[in-house]
Amino acid sequence: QDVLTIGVRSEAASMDPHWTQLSGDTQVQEHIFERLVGLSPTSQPIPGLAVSWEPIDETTWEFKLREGVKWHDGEDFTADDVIFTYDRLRAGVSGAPASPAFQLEKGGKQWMKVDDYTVHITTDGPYPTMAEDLAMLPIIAEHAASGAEPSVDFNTGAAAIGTGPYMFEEYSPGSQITVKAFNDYWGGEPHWDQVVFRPVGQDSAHLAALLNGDVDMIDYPPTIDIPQIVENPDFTVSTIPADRLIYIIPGNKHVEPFITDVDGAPMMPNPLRDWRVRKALSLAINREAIRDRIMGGASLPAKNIVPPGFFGYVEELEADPYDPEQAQALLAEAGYGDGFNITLHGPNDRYINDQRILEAVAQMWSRVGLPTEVDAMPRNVFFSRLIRGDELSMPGFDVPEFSIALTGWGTVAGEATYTVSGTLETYNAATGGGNGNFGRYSNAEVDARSVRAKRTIDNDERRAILEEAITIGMEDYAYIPIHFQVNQWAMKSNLEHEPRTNERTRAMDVRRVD
Amino acid sequence: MSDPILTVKGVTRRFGDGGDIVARALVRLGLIRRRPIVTAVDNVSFTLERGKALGIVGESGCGKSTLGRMIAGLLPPSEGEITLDLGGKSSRALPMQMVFQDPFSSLNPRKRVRELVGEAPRVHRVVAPSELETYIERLMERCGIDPSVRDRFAHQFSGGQRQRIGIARALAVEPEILVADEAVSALDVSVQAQIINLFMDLRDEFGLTYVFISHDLGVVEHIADTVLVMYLGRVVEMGPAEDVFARPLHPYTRALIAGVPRLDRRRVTYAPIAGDIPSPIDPPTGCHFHPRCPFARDVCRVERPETREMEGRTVACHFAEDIATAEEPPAWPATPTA
Amino acid sequence: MSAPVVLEVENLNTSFLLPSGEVKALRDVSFQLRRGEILGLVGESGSGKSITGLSINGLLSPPGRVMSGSIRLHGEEITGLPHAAMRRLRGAKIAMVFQDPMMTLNPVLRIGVQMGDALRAHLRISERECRARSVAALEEVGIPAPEDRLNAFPHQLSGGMRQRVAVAIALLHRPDLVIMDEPTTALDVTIQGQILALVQKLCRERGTALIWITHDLAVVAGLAERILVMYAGRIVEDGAIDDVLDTPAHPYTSGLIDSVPSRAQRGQRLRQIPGRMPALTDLPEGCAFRPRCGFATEACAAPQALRALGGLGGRHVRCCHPLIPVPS
Amino acid sequence: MSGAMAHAAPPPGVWRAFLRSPAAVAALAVFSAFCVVAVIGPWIAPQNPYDLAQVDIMDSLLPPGSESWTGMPYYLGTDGQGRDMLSAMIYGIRISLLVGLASGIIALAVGTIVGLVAAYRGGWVDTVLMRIVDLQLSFPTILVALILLVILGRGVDKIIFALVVVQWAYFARTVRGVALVESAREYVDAARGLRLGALRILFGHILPNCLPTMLVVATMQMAAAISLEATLSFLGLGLPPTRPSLGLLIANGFDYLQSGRYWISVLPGLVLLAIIVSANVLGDRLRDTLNPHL
Amino acid sequence: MTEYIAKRLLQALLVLAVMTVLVFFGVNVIGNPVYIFASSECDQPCLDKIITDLGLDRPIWEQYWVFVGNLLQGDLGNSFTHGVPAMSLIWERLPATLELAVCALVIALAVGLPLGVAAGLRPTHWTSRIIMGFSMLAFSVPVFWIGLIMIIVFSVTLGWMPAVGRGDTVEILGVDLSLFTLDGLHHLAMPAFTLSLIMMAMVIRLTRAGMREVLFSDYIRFARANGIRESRILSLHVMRNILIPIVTVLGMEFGGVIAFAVVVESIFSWPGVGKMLIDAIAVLDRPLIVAYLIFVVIMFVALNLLTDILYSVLDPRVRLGGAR
Ligand SMILES: Nc1ncnc2c1ncn2[C@@H]1O[C@H](COP(=O)(O)OP(=O)(O)OP(=O)(O)O)[C@@H](O)[C@H]1O
Ligand SMILES: Nc1ncnc2c1ncn2[C@@H]1O[C@H](COP(=O)(O)OP(=O)(O)OP(=O)(O)O)[C@@H](O)[C@H]1O
Ligand SMILES: [Mg+2]
Ligand SMILES: [Mg+2]
Ligand code: NI
Repeated sequence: QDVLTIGVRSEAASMDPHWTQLSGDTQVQEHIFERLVGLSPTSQPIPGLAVSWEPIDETTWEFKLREGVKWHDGEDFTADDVIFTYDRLRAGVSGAPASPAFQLEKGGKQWMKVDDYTVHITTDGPYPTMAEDLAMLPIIAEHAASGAEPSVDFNTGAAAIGTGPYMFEEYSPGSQITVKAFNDYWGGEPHWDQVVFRPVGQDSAHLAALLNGDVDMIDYPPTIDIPQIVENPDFTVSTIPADRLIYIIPGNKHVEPFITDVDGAPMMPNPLRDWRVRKALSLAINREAIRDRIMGGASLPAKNIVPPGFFGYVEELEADPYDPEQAQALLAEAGYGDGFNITLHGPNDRYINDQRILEAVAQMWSRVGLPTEVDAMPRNVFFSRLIRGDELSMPGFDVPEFSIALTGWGTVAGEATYTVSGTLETYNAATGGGNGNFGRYSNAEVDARSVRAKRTIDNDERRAILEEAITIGMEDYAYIPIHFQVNQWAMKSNLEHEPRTNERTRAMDVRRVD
Repeated sequence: MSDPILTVKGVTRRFGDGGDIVARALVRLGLIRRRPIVTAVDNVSFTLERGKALGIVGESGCGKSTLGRMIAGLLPPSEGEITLDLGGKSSRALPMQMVFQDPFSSLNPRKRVRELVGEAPRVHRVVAPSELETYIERLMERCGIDPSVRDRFAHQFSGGQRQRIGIARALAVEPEILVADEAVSALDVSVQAQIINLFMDLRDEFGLTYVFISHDLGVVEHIADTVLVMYLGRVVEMGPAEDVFARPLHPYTRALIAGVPRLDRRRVTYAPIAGDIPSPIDPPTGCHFHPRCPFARDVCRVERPETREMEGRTVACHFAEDIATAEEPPAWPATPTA
Repeated sequence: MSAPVVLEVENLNTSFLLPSGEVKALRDVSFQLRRGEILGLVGESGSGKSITGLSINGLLSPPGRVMSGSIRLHGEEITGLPHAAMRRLRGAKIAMVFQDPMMTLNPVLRIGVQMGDALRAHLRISERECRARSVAALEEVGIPAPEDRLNAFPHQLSGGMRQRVAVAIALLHRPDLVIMDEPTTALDVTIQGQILALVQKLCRERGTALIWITHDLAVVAGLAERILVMYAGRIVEDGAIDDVLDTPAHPYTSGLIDSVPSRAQRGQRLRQIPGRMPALTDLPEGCAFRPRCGFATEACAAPQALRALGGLGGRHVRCCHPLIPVPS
Repeated sequence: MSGAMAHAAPPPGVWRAFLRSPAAVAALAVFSAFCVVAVIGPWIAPQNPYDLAQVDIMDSLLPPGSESWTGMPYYLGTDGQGRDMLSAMIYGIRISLLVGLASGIIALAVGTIVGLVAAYRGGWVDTVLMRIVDLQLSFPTILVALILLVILGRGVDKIIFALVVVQWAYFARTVRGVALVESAREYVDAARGLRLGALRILFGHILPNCLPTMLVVATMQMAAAISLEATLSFLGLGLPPTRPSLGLLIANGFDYLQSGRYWISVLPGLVLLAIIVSANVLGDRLRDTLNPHL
Repeated sequence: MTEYIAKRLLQALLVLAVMTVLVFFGVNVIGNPVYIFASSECDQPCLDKIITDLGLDRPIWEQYWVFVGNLLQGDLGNSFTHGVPAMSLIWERLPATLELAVCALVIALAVGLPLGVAAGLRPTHWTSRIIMGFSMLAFSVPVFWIGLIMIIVFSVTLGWMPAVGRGDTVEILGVDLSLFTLDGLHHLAMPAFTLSLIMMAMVIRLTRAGMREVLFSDYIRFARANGIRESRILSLHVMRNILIPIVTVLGMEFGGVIAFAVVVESIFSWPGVGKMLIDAIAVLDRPLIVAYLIFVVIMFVALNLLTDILYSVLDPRVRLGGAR
């Protein structure tokens, strides 16, 4: 029996792949369920349950399904299962707090079975990111899941029948989740007979579990302890830049409550609306210091919105250098030579070392004459206030509460279209544009390009449009990027791991090297 | 010549009435039994004349303290009324005060003597604030405490001295009646004598009226003009102290007096009253005393003897006449031990 | 001529060694007790009555200690006996009953358990035998339905019954000497009578020697044959009951007797002893009663010896000017 | 009659009684030293750790005895943000003491009033108040802290409020227990017999006699408050990270322990320990001294 | 007795009602769980749809009434995160917590009682001072600190103990327990000890105080006067009396211990209800939080009742109902 025990930071809450999209859930589900389109380690689309796909006209994509794929209970996988999955999501998974059904709404997708191994998907207009979207939609078995109660029947295993390399074995909440090898997997026999996922919460305990052999591998090893692990011959670390950008969102309201002048009174106009001020803020941040002192070397200072290797990465955009003098000069030029007070908000349990980054940034801003306070809070509080915090907010007119806040954005699909649309486009509840634009940044030139990108199927053309949009937005300091996180895993040195940009920890990527 | 200051009429006190809503609902639903009701004091009436001392005696749990506390106004009676007739001198703030049994727990351990004695007169403005100090000093002196110790705490005194402080505290509000509940029981004989003397001096000086509660018959006999003997909440006999002690009419009184150890009774062969004191929760029927009474007959078991006047006192016994005339009391039924 | 001596106490000195100094609780206490004799030990609170009892029984808890003197039981020295030997004496030869019947029995153990423990402390007997003996003992002290009582907890018994149970436990092993420390003080008059009758009978029948500690002279008058008056850790007077009560020799004894309200002086002021017993830590030189004594003279400042007054059963007083003539 | 005077010694000075115990004197010395440090902290600390402009991330994680590039010595090293540990601890003592004392005192006051009223009034008042106490006690601290964090925001005053909300119930329960015993004593009857007002009896007579117990509970709860604040900070619900208390320093420093940077967590830990232990010794001793019977 | 229990239950119901209101509104104030669950690509209509799905768009009092209606039918709702009935999650994870708490209790008694007795027998001896000092420390040092130090010392440095998790379990009477496997015990040791410290401190203090009081009581003196052996006096006569306050206090504090288990469980990743609560709070899983709290209130009430009953068993003087 070859068993792999993985210590994970967040536990999977459900085995129903349409229940949430929390990465703690999906990474375990990925062992059991597959998608039509898979993702390479750098999140680029690769064949999954579909062997190929291509647009057959402006509004139709054709997907050819893989033949000879078996469900874990021995049944054959066909287009009926795909359509069943589509129908289930369309109808809505009742009670699911975050089902991926919205991926279907985008572009108004309609799925049709052509034959047992062909599926057509039509959209309202040209839809370029079809493959990326489908990489988010796990396919479930019609014979096992029809009539099943969402989540409940999956957690017992009754409906948790997939096509993936591992089969559901046991789910005991809080304690562990076990999957075992599915030897009829179309991709060949899995490396491990059994894989155990153990939630280990607190940082020190997390590392301790690896060091004393409770688990073979952990995700998110504490960055502070990385050098120590690397030095230890019994352990090794795998590393890859992540798709997650950590950045600071300046608010664009006319008056911001947490930006005050030296007397503590709100300022009119809001200095953050001046791009020179935003640039000064960026120049005042010492990204190398953050990388070396806080992230244990594991971060990628950036001015981009997607990491290198992703569709839409702009080679020319380089992280701002640390230049406090120029920052002060810019501030003086903008008329804020005397400085102003800032309260910087952010989460303290969401991103790697988030609170420490907040403190460091506050230090650096204070040093250029902008006294900065930090208010870090648990994510359950933070995100509600970030997204819809203001008391005056009502549906459709949500006003973020914070004046300037640190947050992160993961480009899960490996493609920048929705990152541009989500973070740079002007907020518009109706079209869904700018749904992550919590500073309410608005720039018509960016908007025009973003909208165009969303309907351009041709990859080269789209790439060019996206790069333009990104360059305009970033040179305007729509927000202040700090770095891309770097994903790290620590494991026993007899293991070899192929890391992934999208933070998922999968047994498929791990093998023994003896 | 009769000058009653205190009139107690048909006073009854019960403890543990029906309970709250929940309890009553449960009783009604038949889920629990009704709570036992203790009749601690049962239909007691008497009058007390100004300047006289009433002694209340009886065994533990017979309701002496309850009666005393009702007289002192610390406990409202369930039935009946207690009236004070203060004559012309009704200006006094608190005509009724109590001296407690335990000189240790009845003095707040965290207060100095000055506060213990002086707080009430200050609050009730018995004296002008400027005169308070001298007032306290005078009182302390009067009760036999050196005024120089007025800044000490109660624990720095002996039991007798504490009792004096308690008395000074009670006198500080110029009461007319002093209820002394076992006020000397906790004291040594020699100290007890000092306090008894103090009580008598104060009576002579201030014309105080006393309600003197004690289980020590010797003390009551010494100090009281009238005695009231209680048994399980009821008055069994009441009358002038001399008469009662000389010739008890009720068999219980008789047993009580006979059983008291006295200095002049040497090498007695004890032949005590039989049986234990019955429980007040479930008192015997008829005459409460009948299970222990050598004179008991059938009627005693069923019929409650009413109090009646006899030879200038009240007594509650069906056969008081027989007992009064019986020269030699019939032998007490031997205790199982004797 | 008289019964054999059970207990001899000679020059017993007991102290409490406190950080603030030595508290001499007993000083030169000497007396004898014969078989079947009832001795009344009286005195004010704090005069050392209980300490006398505890010293004899070896139950002084630290910092209390017997400093010197001898206690002999049937002529055998028992001061300084090792713990185990002393334990074997307690309950078997010397028994003790305490004041508060509410507190002498362990509130959380059944009567049967407590009696059984006391029995098996000195005997190896079966459970059944144990029960049988307990029942017998309870019957003896007049407890109705003793079988059931064994399963009762102390709080289910009345005060008088509890004290009777305590007496029964103390007498389980038919000890030669019983010390009763104010066993009736907390009881009602009629119940006190019951206990007195019981103790009286048992001592007579068995010839047990009894020390009855009390501050109530009247109780002693009715019960004891001899009386021993203590003041501030010293014996100030001892003698036959009639002699001492009728013609007290020590001014303190006399004052004590006068303090008891009596029929003769109804309604009059009592004769009281002024002041109070001095603290044991600052006793005056010589006679400790000196500051309160109406007869005190210079001579009282000298150390006082216990002087024999002659008379039946031997009578002693510790006073330099006793109220009755001293035979020379 | 004059012979009946008390022989009792004059009341021994509370101080003298107190000073008789060497442990108490040591505790007093330690505790007052910390109090002094807390008060004069801003003037003696080499750095103002709250002024972020003075803190340099480039100096982070230096061991004790290092120097900054400006030549300023870091006697006790620096933490993960480059804060001078000595200064951070001096300021941390300030906050921890303030939090412990303030929340302890306020919670004590609230709990005392509730407990006294419940005990003295009895009946339904008692029932209602005690059920509120039950409610409070079964409410998880973390949830209370979280809710309050959202409603009130962050800050020392807010955390004090949160701790008061969490802790008053303990005091109420204790005080009620003691007050029940006390109000059954005869001196309360005596006071009622003298027709003193309910408030006067409650606060003038019963309360002083509950003090010894309250004192002990208060010192323990003060310690508990400090450690609870640390726990809340550890869970990310406590004070703002740029104004660390001792507890927050300990909690933050923990992440560095496994890599051998002991000073960030252990040094404030020792200080916290010293404060708590000395406070407890003081409380115990004070109770003994205040007891008129000893 | 019946009256007493009826009253307690009635009051418990009231407490429960108030509690649910507080929690309902409190959790609502903290934030909206949807913002935590939703992926960043989920735009406004998508968010609104989820909010509607979960019924979070309705006024809070309306949500409350729906909740109460369901509650009266015995339905506490499904967990947002897990999608399964909240109560079943609690039942699933309760054994782990109870196991931990009970073991902590046993450790506290097993260590605390002897130490307390030792300290009570010789109150001025230096060993007693050390014991009392220890109890003071155990009381005041933050639990999380002790837990983490233990992990670093025993799991990492020495490597003796597993750092996290519960270890092997065996099913006994339908409940998974780790108490009966070696591996399970191995995992249980550190968290149970950490959790026991506060109780242990309490037991030491109570035992010592009890010893001081009981040792000088008349009934112990009487037992000695009857020649009963010292060992017997200590183990029966004294101990029975000391246990009374200990049992009462521990009984009342046991609920608090389970509450404190939150911290210990999250440090040692112990799969109990405490860890579940932390996780639930982190994502504002309201049905789960409310269910947990309802459960806690019921447990508190049950514990108090049990304590009272135990109290009346241990102390025959007490009759239920009259006690309060
Ligand atoms: N607050 C109360 N609640 C219930 N029952 C009470 C209360 N106070 C007194 N009783 C009961 O009333 C009866 C009379 O009590 P009381 O204290 O008056 O007796 P007593 O004659 O003073 O006895 P003692 O000599 O022991 O002081 C007793 O049976 C007692 O149990
Ligand atoms: N533990 C102790 N520490 C110090 N002194 C003590 C201690 N116990 C008793 N004493 C002293 O011993 C003296 C005698 O005490 P004892 O108990 O024998 O008095 P008593 O005559 O029995 O009084 P009471 O009638 O009150 O029972 C007391 O005055 C007291 O000062
Ligand atoms: Mg009474
Ligand atoms: Mg005594
Ligand atoms: Ni003389």
